[in-house]
Amino acid sequence: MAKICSLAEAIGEFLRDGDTVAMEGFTHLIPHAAAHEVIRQKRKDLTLVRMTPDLIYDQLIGMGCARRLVFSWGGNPGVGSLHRFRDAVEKGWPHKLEIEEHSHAALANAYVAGASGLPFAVLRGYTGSDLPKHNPRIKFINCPFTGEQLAAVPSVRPDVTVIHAQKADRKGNVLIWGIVGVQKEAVMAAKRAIVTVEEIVDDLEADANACVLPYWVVSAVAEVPMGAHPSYAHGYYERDNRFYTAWDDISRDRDSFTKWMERHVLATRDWAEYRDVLAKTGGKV
Amino acid sequence: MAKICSLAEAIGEFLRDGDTVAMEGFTHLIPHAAAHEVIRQKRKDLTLVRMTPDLIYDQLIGMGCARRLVFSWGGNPGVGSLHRFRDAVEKGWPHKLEIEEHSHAALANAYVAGASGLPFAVLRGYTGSDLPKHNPRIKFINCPFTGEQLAAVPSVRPDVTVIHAQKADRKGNVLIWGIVGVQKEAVMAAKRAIVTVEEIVDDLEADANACVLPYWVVSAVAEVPMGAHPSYAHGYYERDNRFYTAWDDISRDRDSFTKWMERHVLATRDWAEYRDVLAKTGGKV
Amino acid sequence: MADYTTSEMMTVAAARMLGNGTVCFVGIGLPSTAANLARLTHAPEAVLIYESGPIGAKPEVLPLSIGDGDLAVNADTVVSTPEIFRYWLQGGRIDVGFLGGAQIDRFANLNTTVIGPYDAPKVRLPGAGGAPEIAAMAGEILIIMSQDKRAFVDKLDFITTAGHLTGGGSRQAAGLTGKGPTAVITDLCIMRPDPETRELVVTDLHPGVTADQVREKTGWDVRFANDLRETGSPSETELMVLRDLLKRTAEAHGTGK
Amino acid sequence: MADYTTSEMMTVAAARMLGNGTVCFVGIGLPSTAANLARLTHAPEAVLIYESGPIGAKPEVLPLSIGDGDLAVNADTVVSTPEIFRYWLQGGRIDVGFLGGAQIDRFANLNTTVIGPYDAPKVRLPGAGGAPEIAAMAGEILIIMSQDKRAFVDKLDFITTAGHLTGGGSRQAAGLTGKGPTAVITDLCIMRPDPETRELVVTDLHPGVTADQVREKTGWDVRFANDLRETGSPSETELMVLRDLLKRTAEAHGTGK
Repeated sequence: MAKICSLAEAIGEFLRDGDTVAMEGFTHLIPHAAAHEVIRQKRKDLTLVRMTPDLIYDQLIGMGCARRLVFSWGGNPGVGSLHRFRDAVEKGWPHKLEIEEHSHAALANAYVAGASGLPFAVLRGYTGSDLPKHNPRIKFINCPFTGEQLAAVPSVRPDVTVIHAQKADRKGNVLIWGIVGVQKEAVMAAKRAIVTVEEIVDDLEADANACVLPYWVVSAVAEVPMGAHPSYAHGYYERDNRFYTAWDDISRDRDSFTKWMERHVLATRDWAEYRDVLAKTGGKV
Repeated sequence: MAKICSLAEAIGEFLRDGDTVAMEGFTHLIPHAAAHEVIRQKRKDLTLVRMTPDLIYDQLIGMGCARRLVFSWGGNPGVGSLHRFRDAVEKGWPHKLEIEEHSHAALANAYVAGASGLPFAVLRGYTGSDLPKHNPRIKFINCPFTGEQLAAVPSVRPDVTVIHAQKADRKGNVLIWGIVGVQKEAVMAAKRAIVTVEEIVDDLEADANACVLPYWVVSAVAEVPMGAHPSYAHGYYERDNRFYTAWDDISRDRDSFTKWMERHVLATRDWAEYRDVLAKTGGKV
Repeated sequence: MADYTTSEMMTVAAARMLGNGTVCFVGIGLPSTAANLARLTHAPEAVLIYESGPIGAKPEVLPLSIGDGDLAVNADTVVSTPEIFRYWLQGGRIDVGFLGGAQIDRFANLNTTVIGPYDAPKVRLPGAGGAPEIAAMAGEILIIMSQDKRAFVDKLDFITTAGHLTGGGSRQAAGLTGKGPTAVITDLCIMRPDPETRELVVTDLHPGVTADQVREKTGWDVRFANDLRETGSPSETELMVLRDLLKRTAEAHGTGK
Repeated sequence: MADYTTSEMMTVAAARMLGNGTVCFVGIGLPSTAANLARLTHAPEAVLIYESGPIGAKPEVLPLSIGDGDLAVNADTVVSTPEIFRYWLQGGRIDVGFLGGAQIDRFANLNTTVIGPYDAPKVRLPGAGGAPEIAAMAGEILIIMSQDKRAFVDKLDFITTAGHLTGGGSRQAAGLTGKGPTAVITDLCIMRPDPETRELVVTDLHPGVTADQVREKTGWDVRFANDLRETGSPSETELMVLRDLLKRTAEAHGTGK
């Protein structure tokens, strides 16, 4: 049931205005190319879910694609703030952004609950934290056997989950390895799943117990080499730490951010052309 | 923290009278050698937990080691009844056996909850079944967000979990592969863990995302080649289907069962000697 | 036309119910035989999932137990047993659950727990295994069982696994989401639930089987469809593939026959 | 004796707190530097766990982010992020949680969420990440933070992560099981909670640091232990290993310095 197609087709067919969208990848395998395509296709009113909304969501938020953000840690890892995220939350630019804020443990459990077809997740969490005061979607329940109090959060059930993986085979079976994060849960929790991969191969050569997503839980697979950049793909290329640092400057200012996005994303046809432009500009606006 | 020692030492030190014990392995890697050692050391009043209490628990129950059984399917797979289990439940021989009966889904979730440090598990389960009428440890709760009714069962938290695995390294890191069943959860849910392995090696040569249990969650590792027989160890030996069939005859009758256990288990020093005797008797009483 | 046994007819009829590309949660024994026959004949893309962990299992021979190594060798992936029940079954990824059972009633409820009272059983059966949640969560359920008065009973001593409960809208009212049992395939016939009452009705008789034979082997006053059909007899290919599979299996397991 | 910076002193002092064989849940940044310094000096058997999934990580260079590939390469195993939080942290397998923070109060509660009101923030900080549950579930917590009046504040605008809450028995009363913060290591001193009140008390001053300097950099009227000690200055080995690690890291990440 996995459709092997271009990234533009995959986003065009499976990711719609108003959708709840999870793009996952924990430092590793962040689906940056797919996010660019969402921006190019001018999707709007999205509810974006992600444990660590770093550069990928900073771009989507700054370009006005998001109405709502569900998250647990929003920063530029190892560098500092996400300026577009902060501008949206602090000043409402380019428009107001609703937020639903969790801890990592809660959001990871919410994905697990979604993948498990459950309406909510139970965890030992949030005790003593002010987060439940500001998030009505954190409640407390009691164990029916011991009476202990535990936290409950609604499960995450995206309309579409987008991930990047190392490989798919020609049927659309997907292999992820190394730091696998919460990607399997995000895919299993979603109605539809779009996967970009470094390469499509004849045989995954996967270990018996490797993290494999069978083709019939994947809606579309698109081959997009370097599609996680500036994130990394274990076995293919390393994290581009310089880009993360450079993003701090690019994104600090509304104007320079907008110009950068126009030049690099809106004015390019696809990820390959973006990569060419990026090589020419050296990431400068 | 894993102690590398003989199986007799491991059972002697870490598995005590009255313990709640989980011996897991789903067809694959069933820790038969360890169960024999428990019988040899005459442990009693055990609460035995296992999704599929097949031959391994038939032997423990028939030898009077168990006071209570928590389970979800008790049969001789592909053959028929477990005669010692049935005799205990139907006729109270060798003594009365309390049972706590679940479905596979519930017991698997109960292990997950135990591994996760939670007092109970939530699942969509048991609807329309008579099991909740006879098991007070099945309750129903409502989702605090949607109001949906869901089943709840107490988590499984064994005093000691016993498993068999393919390999350990000299520090006691354990690798399981192939059908991994519920073993990781059973170990993580337990206070102590005893692992028998086919071999102890210098390097596990495990894949990044393989099912590895680090040495510091394992109490003891004992090298016991063929230690899963008549179950199998993927990559080492196949399931001895003939033995499962033969067990039907051996175990049908109290006398023949007792004689068989005396000759093969009580009268042997260890698993190696048992294997010698078994080869001589051909499994006959 | 080839000679065949009633058991072969049952397996073939059950196999035919499995569509190509279907994701099927397979119980051990007869369901596993039928599902693999389907995979080896008209449904090469059927995805077989076993509760022990294999997804997309393609066993060379039939497993004797639910966790045989052969299930893992050619599978697309092997996950943990909790993951099978959580992400795959409860997560709503299963089209068809393929079950057997010890006893069944007219609403396709199953008993695999006890004959007699629960606390003083006459016969203690193996128990639930995966069946209650498979029957609840899979898109639909196929049941394969040899027909016999002691198996097809008027009243179950114990409902292990809910089928259509007391019929009508009772299954839905209880909160069960999947369609429940859509067919029961036996060595004599195929029964399907009446669209209204959800009582099992014989819709197909296997070749040469009479309605009286079915009545004799059914513990309730079984009803027959107005447009009662005859099951197509096994094709030579179906028989050849099935016999081959069973022969390979017996050889591999050393279980003779 | 070697020259060293206050930042080096802080890292070395924090590293020394980590016992050999300890299972440590490591936050990114300063905690990760200190934990790896410990592993490369006195605690070779320390087990480092990162929330992205690596268990027993042995990075050659420091990760810039919590999921760097180098964390996976030499790890004993790499599991999913949900598994880290469920089986390993919540399952009670962590001895020590090693955290940083943006703001801390006298009871070692942490704020990493907002400065100003939550709904109209003056400064929006990154948020909780793993901290609330790490601080709740790990056996004990070590906090490493550069000391500054804007960071060590009298009252937090927001409690992201509970330390000792309002002191005394309030942490236990809230149902938090782990010991909570047992030490805060800064570039000036080490603070530890008073056994009764649970208020942070300066127990160790780093060499050359005065009590007044600490007071100036603390937003509350900070108390000092009666038996105030001096932190042992970094050994040559500690400094050499730390500098080497930071140099390797800068080279590998191409982040200069």
